[in-house]
Amino acid sequence: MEFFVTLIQVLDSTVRLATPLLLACLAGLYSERAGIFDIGLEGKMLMAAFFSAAIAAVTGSVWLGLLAGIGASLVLSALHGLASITFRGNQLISGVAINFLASGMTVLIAQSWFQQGGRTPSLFGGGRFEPINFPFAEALEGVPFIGPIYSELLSGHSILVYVAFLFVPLTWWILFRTRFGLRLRAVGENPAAVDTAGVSVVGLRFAAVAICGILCGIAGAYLATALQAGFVKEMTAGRGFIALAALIFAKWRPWHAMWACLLFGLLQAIALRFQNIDLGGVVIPVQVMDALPYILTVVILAGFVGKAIPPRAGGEPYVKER
Amino acid sequence: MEKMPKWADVVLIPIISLLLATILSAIVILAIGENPVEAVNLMVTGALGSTYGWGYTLYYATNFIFTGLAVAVAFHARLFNIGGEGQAMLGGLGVAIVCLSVPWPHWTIALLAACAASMIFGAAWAAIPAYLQAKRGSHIVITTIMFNFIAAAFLNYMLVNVMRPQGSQDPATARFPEAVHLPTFQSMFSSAENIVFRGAPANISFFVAILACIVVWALIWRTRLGYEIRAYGHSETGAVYAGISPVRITIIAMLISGALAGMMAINNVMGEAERLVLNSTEGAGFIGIAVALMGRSHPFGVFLAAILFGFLYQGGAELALWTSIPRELIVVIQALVILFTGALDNMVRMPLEKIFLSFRKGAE
Amino acid sequence: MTVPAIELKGISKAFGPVQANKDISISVAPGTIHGIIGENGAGKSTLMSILYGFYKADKGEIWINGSKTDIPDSQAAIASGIGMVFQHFKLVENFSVLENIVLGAEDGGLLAPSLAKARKELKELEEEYELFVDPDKRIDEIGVGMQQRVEILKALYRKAEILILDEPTGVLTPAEADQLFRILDRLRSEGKTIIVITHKLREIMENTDTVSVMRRGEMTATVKTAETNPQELAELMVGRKVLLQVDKVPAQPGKPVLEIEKLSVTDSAGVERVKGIDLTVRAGEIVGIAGVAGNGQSELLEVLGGMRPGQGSIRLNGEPLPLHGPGSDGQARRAQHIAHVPEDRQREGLIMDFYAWENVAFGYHRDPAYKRGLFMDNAALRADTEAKIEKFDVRPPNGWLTAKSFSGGNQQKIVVAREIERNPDLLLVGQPTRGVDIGAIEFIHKQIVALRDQGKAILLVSVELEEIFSLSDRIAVMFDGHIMGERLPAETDEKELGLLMAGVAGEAA
Amino acid sequence: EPALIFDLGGKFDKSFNEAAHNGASRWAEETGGTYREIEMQSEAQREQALRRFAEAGSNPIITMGFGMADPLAAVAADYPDTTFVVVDVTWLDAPNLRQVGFAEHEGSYLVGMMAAMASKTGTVGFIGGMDVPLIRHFGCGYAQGAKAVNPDINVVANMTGTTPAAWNDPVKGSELTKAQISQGADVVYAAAGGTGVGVLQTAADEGILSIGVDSNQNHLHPGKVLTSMLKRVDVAVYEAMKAGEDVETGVFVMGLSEDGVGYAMDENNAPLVSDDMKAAVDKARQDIIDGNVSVVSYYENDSCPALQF
Ligand SMILES: Nc1ncnc2c1ncn2[C@@H]1O[C@H](COP(=O)(O)OP(=O)(O)OP(=O)(O)O)[C@@H](O)[C@H]1O
Ligand SMILES: Nc1ncnc2c1ncn2[C@@H]1O[C@H](COP(=O)(O)OP(=O)(O)OP(=O)(O)O)[C@@H](O)[C@H]1O
Ligand SMILES: [Mg+2]
Ligand SMILES: [Mg+2]
Repeated sequence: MEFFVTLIQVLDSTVRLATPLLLACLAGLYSERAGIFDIGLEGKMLMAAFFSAAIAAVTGSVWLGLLAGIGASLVLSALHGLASITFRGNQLISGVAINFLASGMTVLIAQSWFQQGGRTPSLFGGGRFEPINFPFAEALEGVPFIGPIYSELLSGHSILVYVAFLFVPLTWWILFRTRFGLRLRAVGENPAAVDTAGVSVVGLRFAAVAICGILCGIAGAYLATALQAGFVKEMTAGRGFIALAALIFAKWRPWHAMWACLLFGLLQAIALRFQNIDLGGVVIPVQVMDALPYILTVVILAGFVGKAIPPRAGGEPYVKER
Repeated sequence: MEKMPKWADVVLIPIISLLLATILSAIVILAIGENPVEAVNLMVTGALGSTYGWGYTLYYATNFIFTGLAVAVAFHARLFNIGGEGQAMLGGLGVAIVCLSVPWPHWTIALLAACAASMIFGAAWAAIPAYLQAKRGSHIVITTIMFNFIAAAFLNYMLVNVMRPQGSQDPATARFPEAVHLPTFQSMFSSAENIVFRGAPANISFFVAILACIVVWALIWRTRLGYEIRAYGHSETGAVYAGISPVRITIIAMLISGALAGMMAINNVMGEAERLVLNSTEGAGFIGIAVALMGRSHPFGVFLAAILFGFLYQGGAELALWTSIPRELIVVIQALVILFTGALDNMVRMPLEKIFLSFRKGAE
Repeated sequence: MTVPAIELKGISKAFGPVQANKDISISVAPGTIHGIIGENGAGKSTLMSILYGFYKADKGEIWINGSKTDIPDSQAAIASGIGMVFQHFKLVENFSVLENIVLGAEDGGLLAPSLAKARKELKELEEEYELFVDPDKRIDEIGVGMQQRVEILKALYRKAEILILDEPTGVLTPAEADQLFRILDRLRSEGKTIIVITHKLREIMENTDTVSVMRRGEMTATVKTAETNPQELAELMVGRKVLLQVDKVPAQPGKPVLEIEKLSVTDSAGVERVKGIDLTVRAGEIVGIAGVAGNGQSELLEVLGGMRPGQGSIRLNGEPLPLHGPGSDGQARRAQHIAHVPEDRQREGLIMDFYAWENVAFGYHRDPAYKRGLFMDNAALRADTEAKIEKFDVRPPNGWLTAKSFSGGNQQKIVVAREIERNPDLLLVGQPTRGVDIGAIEFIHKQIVALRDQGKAILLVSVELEEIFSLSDRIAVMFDGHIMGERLPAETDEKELGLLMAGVAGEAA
Repeated sequence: EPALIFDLGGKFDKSFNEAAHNGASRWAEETGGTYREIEMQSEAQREQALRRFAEAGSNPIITMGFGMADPLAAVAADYPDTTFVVVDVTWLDAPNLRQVGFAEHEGSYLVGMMAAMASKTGTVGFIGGMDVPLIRHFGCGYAQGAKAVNPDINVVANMTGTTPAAWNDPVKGSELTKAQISQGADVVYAAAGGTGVGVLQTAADEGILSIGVDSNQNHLHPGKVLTSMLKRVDVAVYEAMKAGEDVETGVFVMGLSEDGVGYAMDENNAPLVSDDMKAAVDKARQDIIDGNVSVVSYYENDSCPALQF
């Protein structure tokens, strides 16, 4: 029974930790499916985390904070679009620059705005996303097995968690059942085909990059206003990169992305909850657990889970005139 | 036909890009309510106004030369090594092991051994991403980022569980013995009545870095290996045609790159801290990217760009010390430099090409 | 007189320093087939891409059916009833045929109704024009001929009244090409206007109503097909009298130099491209390999040149050579005295950003002659370059220019000079004159024949039947990874080779 | 002009460094004096910062945390005319060094008692920052206090990490708190610098009590923070600045009797602390000062009688 309680706790924490990964991963999915690689997910999330917390702290409204976070992330998206679509620059370098820009700007602005050493004031009340409790969650708590699963694991998360998971079927539907999805996938495979079919490559790619910005914005806002109560510097802690790994693991497919993010979330939850793990005499040091998501990423990239073929036009600017 | 003369490509474009980055930085400083002129003033006096300031500027520059060269060599093979940070951390581990485990009679021998160790450790850390890129096509950008995180965890384990002296609370190694302390600029250039570079960490490694620039230059432009690296970097299909093995070049270029990044440790670990601490690299691995982009991957350009960033770093530290501008301003400037010299290169290039083209049309 | 379906007035277009189209005017009557011919790089594709809104002209006007029309992008072109089949197809490889046809011409936000409607209309179009394709197959599962049908259906589905085809027969066998022209004929009879770009004078003569000739970015003439002849067209194309045959003495084949047995090659995607072929090339002869592009010729050259591994056996002067692992890469092949003029000089044969003198060592950079101590002997290299530039008349004669600053013909001269001057036992040559003007073609052909006359073995791959005929002492035809047969040039004709190229087996060689 | 070097975690960690900041601001307000300050961003900067301030003539130079021990050992001798002050270090040997330590175990003992008295479940939690003897020292005193009230009490203890990053990891603090709650804890004590912000936040969200550390953190979540274990770093800094260049060197340890440690009472936690609780804790305080009760120090023992780490 105690094992079951711990399990539910760990899974509960998995859901919380997988949420920002999932949002960022889906963000990357839109962008990369359209042929724009984005290693700046991290930076966009960080910027969004800061602005959502800052605006929520100043206005006391988490919803305004969310909007601000999305807006900030969109600005960086626009920059990435400008560099990689309009000026056909190197998408990797642009992503690296955006990550640095976010990491520096957040602290700089936070310091000049709040003078709290690069953080925002703590959020409380309407400045944070509160957990949503499902109907009868309390009443069912006592029921064995089903009770904890319903009221601990499924109920009691912030609304953004549910939004993130709803985005999985929605993304699948958009991608494979709508005109926009068809064009989006086509532009990541062969932009010239889209262009000669009379559809604007630039427009589609900017749209994809904008959606990516919105989702990163939500991810950042979730970190600062739901998972935590305020911004601290570098609070994204590499999640953008893990989301990218999850995306490759998922081979750019929405449902698989969800499972990949849950796996990484689980690893993080285990690393957070347990220190040195004793496996019958062999002690796994905490550093190994901390590094495990990264190690796993490398293993995945090494193709031990089958070759992941990225969208064919990915990473290359669409150049008509050399 | 060339669209532009070469000097425009290697001099004019970087200068314009840098100018744009500077203007935006000034706007950022204004926006956080500080005076950019004063800030620049403070940075210049702090970083270049005294031998002390120069001692720091050159110390940082030494780090950046190594990491900048590392990124540049990889760039020549069209590999984007973001793993300089991790490779430099591992280089530090190699230096620490060498300095602590052998009773070296003199610093000169210790320096040679430390160079070798830092290169081997740094190269080893680059080897796995290199192998995965070459053989399995795993994207080197992501694997090297992952290896930075893994290096941090590994170093953490080594410092906390293995190398921390008994009873110390700090996750750091013991101090290195007196015998392996490297001569600093202070000891090298001071006379009895005139003490220069007092307390500054610049040390003999700076000259090792200059030597590294020369060696890398000769390697890339004068040897057959360099020829193959450049050829592969320009055209993979061409390399295959010429019998240049992409696998071999990818791995060799990354090993050299990792070794150069690792060598940074002789400066910051052996020359400055004289023990290995967590985070000893302080982001120099990433600055190497900006340095290589600015320096157009040429050792001489890398050298100049490294001095520039050394100045920015030391100036930025002075700002943090004497004003309320956080050190992160430097990260922002670095980001802007990468953005303009790297990603937005075409923004400057395309109009310039037009101008040169119309000049030529006019001349015809 | 009827209003022209298309009228272009004063179109100019520059790509950086290259003036691809210079003040071009042309007018096409409705319900006709109009041909455009011109050498490689003459600007044909550029002009048509401007008409289709793919590129934007720097200057000039486009008139459709008598009214001035602005065509800023392909959408506008489609709206004006223009459809285009590009030289390189614009299809999404991992989409189905149906998805490719619907892309950009959907009827609303949701896919399902669009796809259903397209399926129905496709059936009607197929039956009307006998353009049969399986709508649910993925593009990468069907052959190039089929892909071309998809492209044509794409245009028809968008109700194109004006259809542009850019070198449609380059990828087709002669039989497939005939079928294509039958379809075009039918479209014309329905009143549609068709523009066809091609290199092949025979196709022009047989199928078009009028023809325009382009040279070096300019439109040199537009004539009625019935009132001209191939010789005149060729002269208009090149700008001087042309010699269509290479002078050469009959070959004196000696002992076998290259012996290929049961050679198979699998490409990186795991598809078998060469399927157990046997072939011998003797000293002092040129063996030409004919075939439609994509039937394994490239892979054959690549294996012999050490660019990819293979299975089976090859012998050079009786010595077996490894086909994979050590001793099978490009360096090893050069050491084994095999030289290789690759099919694509820009992607393979040269490093476009290297100086000419650096390119002269490309592949031979580990030669001891270019070595001094630890370093490369750049002075020796530059001296060598000067000699080669002089001998092969490379223009401009400046070793300090990067490869990309030379024109296509001069780039090819640098490659040929490097390979031929090595004095190899076996020379592999792929598409030696693609994108090269007539003058340089003559020069390069002479060099190849001279090498043969020194008693060397030469294996030539070309998709141009004319080139095969004029150079080869023996012709082998490849289809689908097999050698369909060997013929002597004097004892065969284009027709027979065409059948072999289409996979219709003759008697075994 | 004095200088103050904050430890990693920054001067607004609401805890250890913020206490130092408060002490320095108080001195500046009272005297109108100015001081230089810098926040460490990474381990590698410690020595540089020391040298920079020393070169610039700052005196005394006040530094925070045991991480400064090693750099000080290297630097202090180079600047014999400068006096350095270090908080949380007591084992160095240098003539121009003022080393200030605190009897954290005594203060933690008192808040441990309060935790045990406030707990309804019989389980209380301890969340440490970086796993070093100093933090075990806190935890050990806390467990002894709790057991003094209720010998059967269950004390759950977790550390956040093994590096200085553990001082500033609110997410992990929050997750550990949730874990401890699931193990039945209804009072948690966070001795974890900035990480504690996450602990206190989660405790408040989940409706259990928490105990702050170093600074008075009762106001962070009024009515949800039982008390805070005060460590008068602010006093140490204030006094060092006030004494100026002539600040006395040597080793100083501040315990309950010197008011160097204690527990915080204010209007934010007044409703949570009954008169009985207060009386019991005050009595224990006096007993410790009088020597009637002795709290085992983890430092001296290298192990803890009341808690297994
Ligand atoms: N996208 C482009 N960017 C730059 N230059 C180009 C581009 N496309 C074509 N060119 C140049 O414009 C000129 C004309 O090219 P174009 O493709 O129109 O020739 P073409 O007549 O179709 O030749 P081919 O028979 O080889 O298809 C050439 O010099 C070519 O190098
Ligand atoms: N895509 C391109 N980008 C840059 N320069 C180009 C490009 N295509 C052609 N050029 C330049 O334009 C000039 C003319 O090239 P092109 O290949 O059309 O020459 P050409 O007249 O066909 O000569 P040749 O008969 O030798 O092939 C050359 O100097 C070449 O370097
Ligand atoms: Mg063409
Ligand atoms: Mg040409």
